[in-house]
Amino acid sequence: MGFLNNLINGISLGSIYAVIALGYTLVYGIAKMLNFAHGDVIMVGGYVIFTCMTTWGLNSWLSIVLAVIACTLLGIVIEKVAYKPLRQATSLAVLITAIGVSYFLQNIALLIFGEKPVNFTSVVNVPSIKLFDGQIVISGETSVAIIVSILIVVGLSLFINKTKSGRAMLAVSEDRGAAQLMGVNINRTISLTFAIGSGLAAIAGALLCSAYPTLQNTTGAMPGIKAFVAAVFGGIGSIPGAMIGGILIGVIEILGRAYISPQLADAIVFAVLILVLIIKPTGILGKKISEKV
Amino acid sequence: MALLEVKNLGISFGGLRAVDEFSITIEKGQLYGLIGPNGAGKTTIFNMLTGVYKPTDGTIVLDGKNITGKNTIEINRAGIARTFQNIRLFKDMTVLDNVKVALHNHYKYSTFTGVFRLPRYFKLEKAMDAKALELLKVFELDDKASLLASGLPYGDQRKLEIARALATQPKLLLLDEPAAGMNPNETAELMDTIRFVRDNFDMTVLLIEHDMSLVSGICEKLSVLNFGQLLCEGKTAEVLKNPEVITAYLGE
Amino acid sequence: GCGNGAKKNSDTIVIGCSGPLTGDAAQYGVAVKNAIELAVKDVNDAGGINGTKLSYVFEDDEADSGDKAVNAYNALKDNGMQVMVGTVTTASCLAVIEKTKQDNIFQLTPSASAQDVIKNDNCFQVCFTDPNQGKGSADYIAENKLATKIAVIYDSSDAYSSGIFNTFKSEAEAKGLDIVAEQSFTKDSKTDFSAQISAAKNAGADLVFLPIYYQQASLILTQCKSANYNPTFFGCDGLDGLLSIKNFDTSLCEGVMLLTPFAAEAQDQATQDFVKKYKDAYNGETPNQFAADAYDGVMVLAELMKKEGITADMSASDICDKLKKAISDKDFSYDGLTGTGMKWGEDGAVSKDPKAVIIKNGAYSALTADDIAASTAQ
Amino acid sequence: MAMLEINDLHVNYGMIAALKGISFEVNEGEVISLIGANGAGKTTTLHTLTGLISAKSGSIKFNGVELTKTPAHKIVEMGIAHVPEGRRIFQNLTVLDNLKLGAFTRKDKENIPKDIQDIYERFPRLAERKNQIAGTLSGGEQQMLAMGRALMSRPKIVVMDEPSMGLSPILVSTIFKIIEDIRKSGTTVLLVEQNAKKALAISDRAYVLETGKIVLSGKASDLINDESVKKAYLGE
Amino acid sequence: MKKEGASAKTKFFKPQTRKSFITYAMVIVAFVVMQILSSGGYISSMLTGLLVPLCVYSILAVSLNLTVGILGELSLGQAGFMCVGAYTSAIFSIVTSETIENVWIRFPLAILIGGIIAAVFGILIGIPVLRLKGDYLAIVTLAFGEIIKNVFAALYLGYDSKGVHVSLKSLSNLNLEPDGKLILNGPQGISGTPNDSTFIIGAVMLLITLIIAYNFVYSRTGRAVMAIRDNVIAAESVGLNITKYKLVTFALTAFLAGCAGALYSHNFYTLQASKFDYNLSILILVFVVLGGIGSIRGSVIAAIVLVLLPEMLRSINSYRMLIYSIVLIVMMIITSNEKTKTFISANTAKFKALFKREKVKEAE
Ligand SMILES: Nc1ncnc2c1ncn2[C@@H]1O[C@H](COP(=O)(O)OP(=O)(O)OP(=O)(O)O)[C@@H](O)[C@H]1O
Ligand SMILES: Nc1ncnc2c1ncn2[C@@H]1O[C@H](COP(=O)(O)OP(=O)(O)OP(=O)(O)O)[C@@H](O)[C@H]1O
Ligand SMILES: CC(C)C[C@H](N)C(=O)O
Ligand SMILES: [Mg+2]
Ligand SMILES: [Mg+2]
Repeated sequence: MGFLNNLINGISLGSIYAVIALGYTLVYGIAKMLNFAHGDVIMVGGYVIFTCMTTWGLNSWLSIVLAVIACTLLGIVIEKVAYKPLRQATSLAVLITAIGVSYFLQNIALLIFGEKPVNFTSVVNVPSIKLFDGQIVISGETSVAIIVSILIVVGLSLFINKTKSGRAMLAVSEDRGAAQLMGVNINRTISLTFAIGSGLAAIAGALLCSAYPTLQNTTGAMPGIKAFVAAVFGGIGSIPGAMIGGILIGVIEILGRAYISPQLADAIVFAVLILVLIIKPTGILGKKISEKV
Repeated sequence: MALLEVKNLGISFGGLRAVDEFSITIEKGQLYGLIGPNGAGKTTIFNMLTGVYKPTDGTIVLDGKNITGKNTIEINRAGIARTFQNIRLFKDMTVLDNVKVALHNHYKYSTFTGVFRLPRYFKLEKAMDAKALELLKVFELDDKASLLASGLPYGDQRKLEIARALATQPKLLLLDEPAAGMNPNETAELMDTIRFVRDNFDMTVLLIEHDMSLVSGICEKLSVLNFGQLLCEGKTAEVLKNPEVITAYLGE
Repeated sequence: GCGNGAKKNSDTIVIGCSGPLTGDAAQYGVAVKNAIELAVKDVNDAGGINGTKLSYVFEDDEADSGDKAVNAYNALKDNGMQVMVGTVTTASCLAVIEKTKQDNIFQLTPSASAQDVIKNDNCFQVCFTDPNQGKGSADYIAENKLATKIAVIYDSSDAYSSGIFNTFKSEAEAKGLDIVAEQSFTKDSKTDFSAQISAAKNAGADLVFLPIYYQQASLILTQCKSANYNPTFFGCDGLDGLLSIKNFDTSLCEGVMLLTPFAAEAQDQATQDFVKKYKDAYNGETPNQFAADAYDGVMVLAELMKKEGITADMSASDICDKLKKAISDKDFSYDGLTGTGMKWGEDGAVSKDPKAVIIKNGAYSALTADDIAASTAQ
Repeated sequence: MAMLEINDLHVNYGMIAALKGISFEVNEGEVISLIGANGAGKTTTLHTLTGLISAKSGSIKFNGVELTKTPAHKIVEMGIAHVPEGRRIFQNLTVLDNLKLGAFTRKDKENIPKDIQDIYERFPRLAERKNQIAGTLSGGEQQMLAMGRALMSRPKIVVMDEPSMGLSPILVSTIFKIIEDIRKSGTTVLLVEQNAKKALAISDRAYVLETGKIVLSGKASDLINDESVKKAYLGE
Repeated sequence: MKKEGASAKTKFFKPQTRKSFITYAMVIVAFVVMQILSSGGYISSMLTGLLVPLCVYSILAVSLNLTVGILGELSLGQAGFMCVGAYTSAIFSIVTSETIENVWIRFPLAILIGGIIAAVFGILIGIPVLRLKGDYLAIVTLAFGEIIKNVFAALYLGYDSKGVHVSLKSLSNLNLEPDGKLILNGPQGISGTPNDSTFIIGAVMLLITLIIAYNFVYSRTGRAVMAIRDNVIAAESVGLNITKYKLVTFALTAFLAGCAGALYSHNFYTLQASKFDYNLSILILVFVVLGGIGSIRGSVIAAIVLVLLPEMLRSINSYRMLIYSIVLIVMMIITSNEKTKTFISANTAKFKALFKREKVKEAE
């Protein structure tokens, strides 16, 4: 029973990581950049929802929609201002710029919303599921997070494989120059990628802050890193991989904490990550890209 | 004794039998051509000879030494060097350094010697510079020694790749389409260079080429590959008259 | 001591403090900064130090334990600091205590609570020392027989939290308390407590000791509720602030007990005045215990300075020599927000009484025997 | 009016001038060759034409529209397809996906499958390998794919950068036949080739490029007999 | 063209030698200037306090540049190696502070020990990890750094008459006798490290690091490493042992980072492992990238500018980090955008040409 409980706790933490990792992996896969600011867009999404619900008293659906819109716009603006001038630059240069953007978002949020953490009202009003006379509880947030992450996986996969914009994304991720020669609008496609990625970040923000109802300007940083780990774990660029990676990281973290050592739980997660990558250097679902000589 | 003896070499990719039962014998000092339609498996053979791919069947013997299944580094040390169909230079390094890298295993000093610049460092670096410049001169690249490799025109890049391969002091040189992207004049020059290398460096050369002027101009013997299998082999002039070769490869 | 070529504002006595204004721990730094500002204003309004005005400088140290803390300290010195009311966190404090010692600057930290912070003779604390809190908590639980099986959830990456835990543990063992679950978390994973909670629950703990800050505590309370687990919660001063979390369902805090010198909801006049002033000045924010500690710190200093006749043109070192003696003077005591009759020994630690309080009907109230009976009956 | 008019085009790579003011024109239905030694600037010309690099000065007019200010993806929509040097196929996608991406700008979805069949007929090898990951194709196969992919957009003009590079003699002939087919079907061709003899044989007119400048131009049939061209580019 | 090549050969220094000597000279001049200023009391306490950390960050940036710029692999574990060096050297100094009283013996030993143990860690992590590429390697190095940080933060270590005690759980699990000496106190870290670091030692270490880095790059090994960066398959084809050279670079980077860690830890009395988190690794990466990947001098300059910047911005307190982030983004865009890059290089070329002409005139 205890084990089952821990497993469920792991899955619920993991499903949140999964939603964040999905946005991460999308942007990485297509724009070929590690968007270190992704976690901070999540934080912005959280604050938008908080402001809508708590300060303005809007209902949760409307708040989420507004947050998605706000983050989508934010994603587009960030891309235009900070990343677009660096199209020709090395991916490292873009990575550092993303770090700059991350600092920027954190500090602007500090100025606007203050340094004090606020308590977040859950946007989820799905009842929790109680099993075995309440010995095992699956919270509403968990069920929603799992369902949402599955929906996103399916939705994104369909979008990329079935729509024209999706195919443009594939082409851009392969070879930008060649994609241009096919008539793909690179800037528009990358913008769209950021828009979707940031929209997903808003949803991730809603779920993260509902499950762990506290919000401050650094809220997104650590989950962002963990989700990055999850995305790599699952095979970066792979959409189902991000989901699987997220859930596994969550489960390992919780089981490590419960059965080995709470102090070293993070170390255990990272150690498992290293082990997995040594055995499978491109992550669980990452495809091995062999270079023809 | 032959320099290279390959027997029944074979490899598959998934369901595709890319090379099957391929044998070839090359004598020391020969200029040998490997031709065949696109996708016949020529580059794949080079990849097996150099350890990039591990053959599933067959044996490769170089100068009496069995090198089947060895890795690229061991094979290079055993004496095979190559160029690549899609040029692979050290782009962000100078032309000179591209060659000096290849001298690596012949001018040895330790990292410690290098970092603390012991006398041996200066002695060997000087010798390497001289040797590298000498090689570059053969390819008329010596006055471009301090340019970045990526800035060279295509034809020069091909030449630099050959110079780099030679710098590893091989017994057998494999050239994968050395004339691709060159115009007839440049090709003619290249033919002279290859002959020069063979004569002055005691080199044995196996090359893949689609440019018939080069093939008929310098190759003494040819093997023709089709669908991974040997179609025929023999003296150049004879092979090029073979009707099977004409239908499969040459056309007209 | 290196060149003190800093600009020295000769007509005020300059108090310096450093703490985190950015980063994860910014809330603590900002609270202390606000309180210092308030206190300096109050002192000056009441006539300053025998007519000389106080002023303060505050630098961001990001709660760093290395160069950033030292940079902040040096910036304070360059800005003419004569006395230090800082730093805010233990991490930064440990990085600068040897510097203040070398420079002979009097240091009174409002909130850095580790024992090592006060090991030098020029360093004093307003807050409790962590080990004291740990010991105090264990004693209180044992004496009042609050529980038989205890679980602890603490932050193993935090000096404050693990400091309390370490002494709590040894004292609990000495007092025969049974710690059935020792659970920790770290700075990097401080939102999900499901594993710790289920360990405590499975071990059958009827009291969970939380030597941590309120922010994590609020999450633990929420998560315990959704895990159907209702033990007694017992904490230290870090838990103060629970009731003032914006938008937090405070009914979850009902019955939480804590040992703290300050509670913003306490009904005494001094606290009420302070809380009101603070709220007015800072957008209705409720001050936490560190703000109160800092306010007390400045007030204590002002009191001592008046007594010693400190003036603006004195060197930091001279001031230090005077204040050091004055504060540990047996006859000196101070009644403040965080305690009455506060006294300091030469070791630098404060002696004041913690109040045991319980959250009832959304407010703090003194813990009574009835409350204890009620909670153990559960 | 010519279909494509290039006027005094200058292009720089950083500090290096690759094109130093070239002008030429291509009329509808023509096959035009650009020949020149390594590094003469042929590839640079084509890249500028299709917007992959931007010009320093000068103009490129396609049916009267200025291309130097048009983004690359718009240029494709206007009917220019590019078979790039080094092929630039999508390495990790299948042959079929590559062909489909070739038709990216097309609005007439219903005709795409038929066109794919046409390409397969022209290059039977691609039909055999349609589900293979393109990066593992042999060099020649990749070249076929690059040409097929370009034709999928039903362009008005195809610019080809050394399409015969690395192909077997039989395929080289095929490629040149295909180029003739393409022109017969009404598509204009701008061809860059090292194989000058073959290129001139099927071209209407040609331009000779040397270190970023056009040094010679005229009817292909004249150039093929020009002594200096013979000496420099035909190896005779 | 030919002429120039010939005259280059007759020059006394190779261009790379000149480049490195200019850098050494810059460091020495900076050191002397700071020394003179500080002995005259002209610089603020803040700047004085920053001198050693500036050396530390410069060393870290230069050493990371070997992995990122020369080997071409993204490593986010620099803080981990620094942590190992900082802790082990500090432990050594604390334990031996009574037996080896001479600082000039003890401190260099401590630095070496810190560096060597960090290098051992570098090799340990390097062996399994070098199969990985790009971002996978980056995440693994990040993970490694976090593991180190977490383990050190959980580590209690002390010794008494019964020997050495270690615990990963809590102070009381250590079972230290009352007379024992506690060295590592979990999250509270290490305290009582002798303050042996001085600006002179820092500057000398920086100089040595620069010499090592430059000489490494322009040696047989450095060339091999760069070849691996540019094209692994071709590097194998000319017989380079990929694993060996990757490991050598990794170990050297770790060694220097460990030495920097030692310099760092001996600049403070106390140190906590939480300092060495991924943010620090990222910060150092920022120095490397902003200074120009592969440019050793650039790393030093970027490290100095970016460490000083937030300190200079102190007067605007709450906007400090905001401005810092904006400056970072803008600097990145300016230094990496194609257009601005061409613009800058065109103008510096003009400037240099101008300068040269004047020199020629002078000579005449
Ligand atoms: N790594 C691989 N995976 C799958 N198939 C491969 C791989 N490498 C080569 N092939 C296939 O093996 C066959 C032979 O390829 P190879 O590159 O040897 O041809 P080639 O004779 O060099 O042709 P070309 O003259 O066009 O370069 C081709 O059909 C190619 O698609
Ligand atoms: N990306 C680049 N950076 C710098 N210089 C370049 C770049 N690309 C080309 N060049 C230079 O510009 C000039 C023209 O090159 P271009 O590729 O257009 O020649 P080309 O005529 O196509 O030659 P080839 O027959 O070798 O393909 C050459 O001197 C070349 O070195
Ligand atoms: C302000 C608080 C977070 C400080 C804490 N008591 C410490 O010692 O670090
Ligand atoms: Mg081939
Ligand atoms: Mg070209």
